[in-house]
Amino acid sequence: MGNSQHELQPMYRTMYLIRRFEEEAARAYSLGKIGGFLHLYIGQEAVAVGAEAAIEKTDYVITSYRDHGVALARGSSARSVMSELFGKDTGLVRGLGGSMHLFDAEHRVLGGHAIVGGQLPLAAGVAFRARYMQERDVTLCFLGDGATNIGGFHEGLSLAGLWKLPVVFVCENNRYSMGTPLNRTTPLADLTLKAAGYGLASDRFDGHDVLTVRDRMRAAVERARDGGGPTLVEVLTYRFRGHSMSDPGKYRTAEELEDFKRTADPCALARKQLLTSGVAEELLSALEQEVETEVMDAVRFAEESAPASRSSLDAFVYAGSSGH
Amino acid sequence: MGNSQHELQPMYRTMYLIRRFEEEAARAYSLGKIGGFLHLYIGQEAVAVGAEAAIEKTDYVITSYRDHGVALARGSSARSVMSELFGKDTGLVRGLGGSMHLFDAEHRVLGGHAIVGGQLPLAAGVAFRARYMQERDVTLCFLGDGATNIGGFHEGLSLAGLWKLPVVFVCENNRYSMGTPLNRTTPLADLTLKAAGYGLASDRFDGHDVLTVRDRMRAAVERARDGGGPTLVEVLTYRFRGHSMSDPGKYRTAEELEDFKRTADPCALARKQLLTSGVAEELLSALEQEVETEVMDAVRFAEESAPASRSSLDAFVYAGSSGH
Amino acid sequence: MSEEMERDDRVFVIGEEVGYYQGAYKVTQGLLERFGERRVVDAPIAEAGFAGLAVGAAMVGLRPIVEFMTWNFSLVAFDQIVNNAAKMHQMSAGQLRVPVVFRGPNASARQVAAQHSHAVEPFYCNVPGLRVVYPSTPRDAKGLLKTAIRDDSPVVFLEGETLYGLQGDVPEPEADELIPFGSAKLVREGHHVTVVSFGRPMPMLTKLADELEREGISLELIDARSLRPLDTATIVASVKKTNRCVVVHEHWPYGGPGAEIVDCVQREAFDYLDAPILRASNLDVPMPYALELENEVIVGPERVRAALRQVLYLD
Amino acid sequence: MSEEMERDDRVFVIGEEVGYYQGAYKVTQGLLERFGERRVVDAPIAEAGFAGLAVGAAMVGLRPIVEFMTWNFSLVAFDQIVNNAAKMHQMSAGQLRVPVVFRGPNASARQVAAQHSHAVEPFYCNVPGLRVVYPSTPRDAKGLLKTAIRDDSPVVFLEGETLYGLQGDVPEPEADELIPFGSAKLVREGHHVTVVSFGRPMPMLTKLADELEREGISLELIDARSLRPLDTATIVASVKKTNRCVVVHEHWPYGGPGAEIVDCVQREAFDYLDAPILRASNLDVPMPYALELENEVIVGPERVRAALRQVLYLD
Ligand SMILES: Cc1ncc(C[n+]2csc(CCOP(=O)(O)OP(=O)(O)O)c2C)c(N)n1
Ligand SMILES: Cc1ncc(C[n+]2csc(CCOP(=O)(O)OP(=O)(O)O)c2C)c(N)n1
Ligand SMILES: [Mg+2]
Ligand SMILES: [Mg+2]
Repeated sequence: MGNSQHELQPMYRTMYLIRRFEEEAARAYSLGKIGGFLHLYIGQEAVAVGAEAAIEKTDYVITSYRDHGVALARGSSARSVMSELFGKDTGLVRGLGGSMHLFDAEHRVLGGHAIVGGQLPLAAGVAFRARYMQERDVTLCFLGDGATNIGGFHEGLSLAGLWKLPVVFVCENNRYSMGTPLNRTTPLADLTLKAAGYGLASDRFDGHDVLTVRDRMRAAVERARDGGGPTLVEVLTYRFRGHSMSDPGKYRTAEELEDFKRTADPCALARKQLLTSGVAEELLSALEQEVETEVMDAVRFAEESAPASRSSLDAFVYAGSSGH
Repeated sequence: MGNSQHELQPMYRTMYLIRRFEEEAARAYSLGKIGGFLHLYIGQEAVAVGAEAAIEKTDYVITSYRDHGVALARGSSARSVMSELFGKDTGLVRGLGGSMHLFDAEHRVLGGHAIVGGQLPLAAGVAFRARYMQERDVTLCFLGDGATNIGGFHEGLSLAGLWKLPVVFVCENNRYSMGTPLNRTTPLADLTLKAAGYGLASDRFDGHDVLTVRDRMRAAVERARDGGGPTLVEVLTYRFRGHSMSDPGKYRTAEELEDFKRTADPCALARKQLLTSGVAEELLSALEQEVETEVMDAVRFAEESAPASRSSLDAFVYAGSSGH
Repeated sequence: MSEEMERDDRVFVIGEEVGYYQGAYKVTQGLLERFGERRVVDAPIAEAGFAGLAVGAAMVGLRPIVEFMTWNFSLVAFDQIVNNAAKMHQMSAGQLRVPVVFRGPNASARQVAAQHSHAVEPFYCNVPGLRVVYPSTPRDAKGLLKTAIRDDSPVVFLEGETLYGLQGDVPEPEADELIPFGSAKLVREGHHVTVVSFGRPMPMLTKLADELEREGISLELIDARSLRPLDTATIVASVKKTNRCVVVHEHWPYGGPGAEIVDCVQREAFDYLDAPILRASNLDVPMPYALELENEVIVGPERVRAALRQVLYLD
Repeated sequence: MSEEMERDDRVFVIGEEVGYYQGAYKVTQGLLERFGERRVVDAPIAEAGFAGLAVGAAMVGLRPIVEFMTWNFSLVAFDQIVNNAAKMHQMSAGQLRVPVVFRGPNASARQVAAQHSHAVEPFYCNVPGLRVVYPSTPRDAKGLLKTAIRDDSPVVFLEGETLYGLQGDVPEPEADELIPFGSAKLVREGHHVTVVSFGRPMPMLTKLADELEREGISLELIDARSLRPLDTATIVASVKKTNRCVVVHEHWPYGGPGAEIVDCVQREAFDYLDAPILRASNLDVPMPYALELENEVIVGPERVRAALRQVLYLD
């Protein structure tokens, strides 16, 4: 078994965890146990997991509302994420944030942001701190293809480029922003054409193969870490579900979707690679069974947890004073 | 006398009018007859005048707070502009707007906007209307080099590029945004590198020679008019005065300023060209005398005009209903 | 909307997913088929851009309707609305007009948490140059929307997301019923206390009024519906009759139309008041996700009852 | 500012022209020489960008002071302040803190017209998660700024541009005098009527109080100075004594802290009021450029006098 296969196995596990976690979340949503918006990451798992493999635990990650995959990849427990979706006191943010606002300071997950483009200036700020403190942490900032038209994108990239901040902007191009295909939101076929306008390096690649993602991300991350400035990375991916649970997805054809599922399912691809490289089917089944147990445990835990506490309502509006 | 010299003469007249108009405005400002901010265009005259020569009277122009030159180039009378600066009822906008908000619907001057970058989406909208009505009007939108980092720039260019709107964005790169030189606001040496990120055409040239400005602008304007989409034009220029009247200008050296005045004064350049091409000194003096009279008349008119009217305060808050 | 688009070719709709997707909340359903891409314009995610584009188009004669997918997203376009839409008419001394309608759902859509649950009326009501309306019934929505589209000033048109489901009597197209700005609606006569509200809490208050009726308390219920301008005459006349007033709103307590109504009532009906004017509102916290907590935050019948008991000195 | 920067290396200043230019209004004069480019950061014109950057930096432990060249330009950063700065602590259930001070001059700078003359307190006061202060003297400014910098929540710090010139007693660095949020200042005792104000109108009111004293009218003058939280106790106690109240403010009349103060006084001092509470404020129009018109719009002593005469029933 080759070295990269050795590394692929835990990555496959995490991707499969995200997949199964979200399938159960979707089920819970239809049962009314989860409310609000639920944006699934299914189909895009290789991006978060490959990116995670390219950074250190001490690096920072920040993303949009489509954040379950990122949190789980970072190491947030399935229990705490599921409980959050269920609006429980044991949730990552005590039921205050729900699906769109996952924060896990311990694992350096800095949200979960629901205003398109709003997280990009924040990411520049997190990276600014590393420079200010002369530390070597890198910040990964995920965004959607649809986020590239908004002011926050521009201003975040402008500042990061000007000050050469250690941040990597990872644009997950899943070809749609909600119901609108990319060719109706931009005249560009290649979003990295924007990078030169900010003095940023760029890279663009297919994001279905988790090892490719890891390797290409590594280059951008190391560039940032070594003071080479930020990179705009465009990862071509696809979401297998609707924009959110309330989206019937009529804007794309069944064939297109089936095609991607058949040829570009990151979980299936990784599994096949593992098998090809000699990992035993039994080993994978055992691992999948483990994930199954973890996810079902998370659902049970979430169900049985105490509801969000009334005291959380006022407790976090103001932080008080500790600046002295 | 060649054809282009024939055309140059009125352009020189307008540039000289702007120059003398603003010198008198500056004087009135120091006498306390003009208040608020006063951003002079001196040094940049060739841009507005050259651009004006490249468009039709029926085209639209919109700009920032540095708007005297644009309004005068379009044909707003020196009297009405000076009166506006004096805050008089005879001013272009009845003393409501002052220096930063010149509007002249008759001459299709659509402002005078004081929030950096705010006019770019407006310009896209004006151009949107031409497309909607299938008319051939082009919109010129002026902006500063400092405006290229703000969200309004990005969103205005994104929409214009996506819908191929008939607009030309004219970035007047005078090398400073207030007290900050360009190299401290962007890592780019060439701002047109941004154009490709929006699918826009671009052009970049020196803006001290008014005929160059006219010719290069013409290409962009005709492209817009013929459905070829918007262009980002960067015009290299220089302001001879402070950012506004309250700016001592300590951020640049006296040598730099003198250098530009000596080698790149658009009025002096045009005058020299006219003389070289055989226009008589007497003719130019006569023309300058005419301008002198026009400007002094404008000052007198402004001084003698009735102050802004109390009734203007409420008259223009709401427009009433005429949509049926 | 479609009646007005039929009537006037200068009217067009622009926003995210208003066309092919038929509107995130289906408000623009069918418009694309009827009016085509020219007049039903799907915009990229660039609210400041397309709000500003609409203002620009209006400056030269078009009459755009801007849909914000929700009003939350108007905050990135705040400058365009406050500085350009609201002021262009004044800055140009009347040379330009900005007949833009900004519309979309306002306030919590249920369990969408802190960044997606704004009630924005306190922001926009403060700004001269804007009109702000917030209808609570389909009939009012239609009549006020027609007025808004035909008005030459920018209008902030707030819709209650959870009110979209409401069925209601709507006038036929031929009726062409317009409801003027600045007219509140006396929803229900009563004599013990005046309750003034607008937008989303209205159905809850109607139900509560029924209940209280049975308990012997008679509410006079007023739907302000037009927040700027505010119909102070109708409100003050009612309070002069009942001598008591409670204002109910979903926006955060500090300031806003809630406080403005109180200010105006105490000023104009001072000698008639038998008790301080109270407000029942959402709690002063960012909106939480969990259902129980959200229910706690959003103003409900219990909080209104408590305020009513207090002004009626029943406690 | 420099005292706090000296004390805590995590504190830095960011904004347009704060460094080499020494601040558009010279508030940051000398800071660059003293603390260097690392801690005095000239930003490009990208308010949403650098406000958001400051929030991000604060989320991971820095303590930024963001200078808006004027508060007008905060409108393009509105979403970052309202949705990110104000809510991050709550959305993260207390895991993250956002100790950012947003500061800059507020309200008209004289003759800068409609887009440059906003009094923004009605916008920011509405938002839970933010603190809003608006000092009117150098001593208060210093004491409140220190509190703001040391506070772990985002603070909107409003400065009166025309107050920068004011000379005043300021405590020595060693004194390290902090003024807590939520404490109003009784500027002057009196017994006929309570006048509540904040920020820019304060010097005018002090002068007016002197004049009125000579005319036999005794004002009790309160500087609210902290708008969120508001020190209602001090205000209400005063009105209970004088039985009359006028609120003076430069923001537009609709809503805002002006209306909020009225609401609170009528609620808590209802039985003590001998007259309706009145407000004297700027007119409800976009700010005009011409000096005479601007003077008409901005609240001045005449408008305050008229309100006072009315609540004292002198007309
Ligand atoms: C400023 C803003 N405008 C609109 C929305 C509503 N909205 C949420 S997600 C979304 C589409 C985003 O598409 P993309 O950036 O491609 O990300 P994806 O959902 O595909 O991951 C829209 C329009 C929002 N959240 N914020
Ligand atoms: C959003 C915003 N931020 C800040 C300002 C203050 N300001 C006015 S002009 C200016 C500099 C603009 O520079 P540039 O775009 O290069 O134009 P120039 O003045 O050189 O013509 C600044 C910072 C503003 N008006 N609007
Ligand atoms: Mg997408
Ligand atoms: Mg410049």
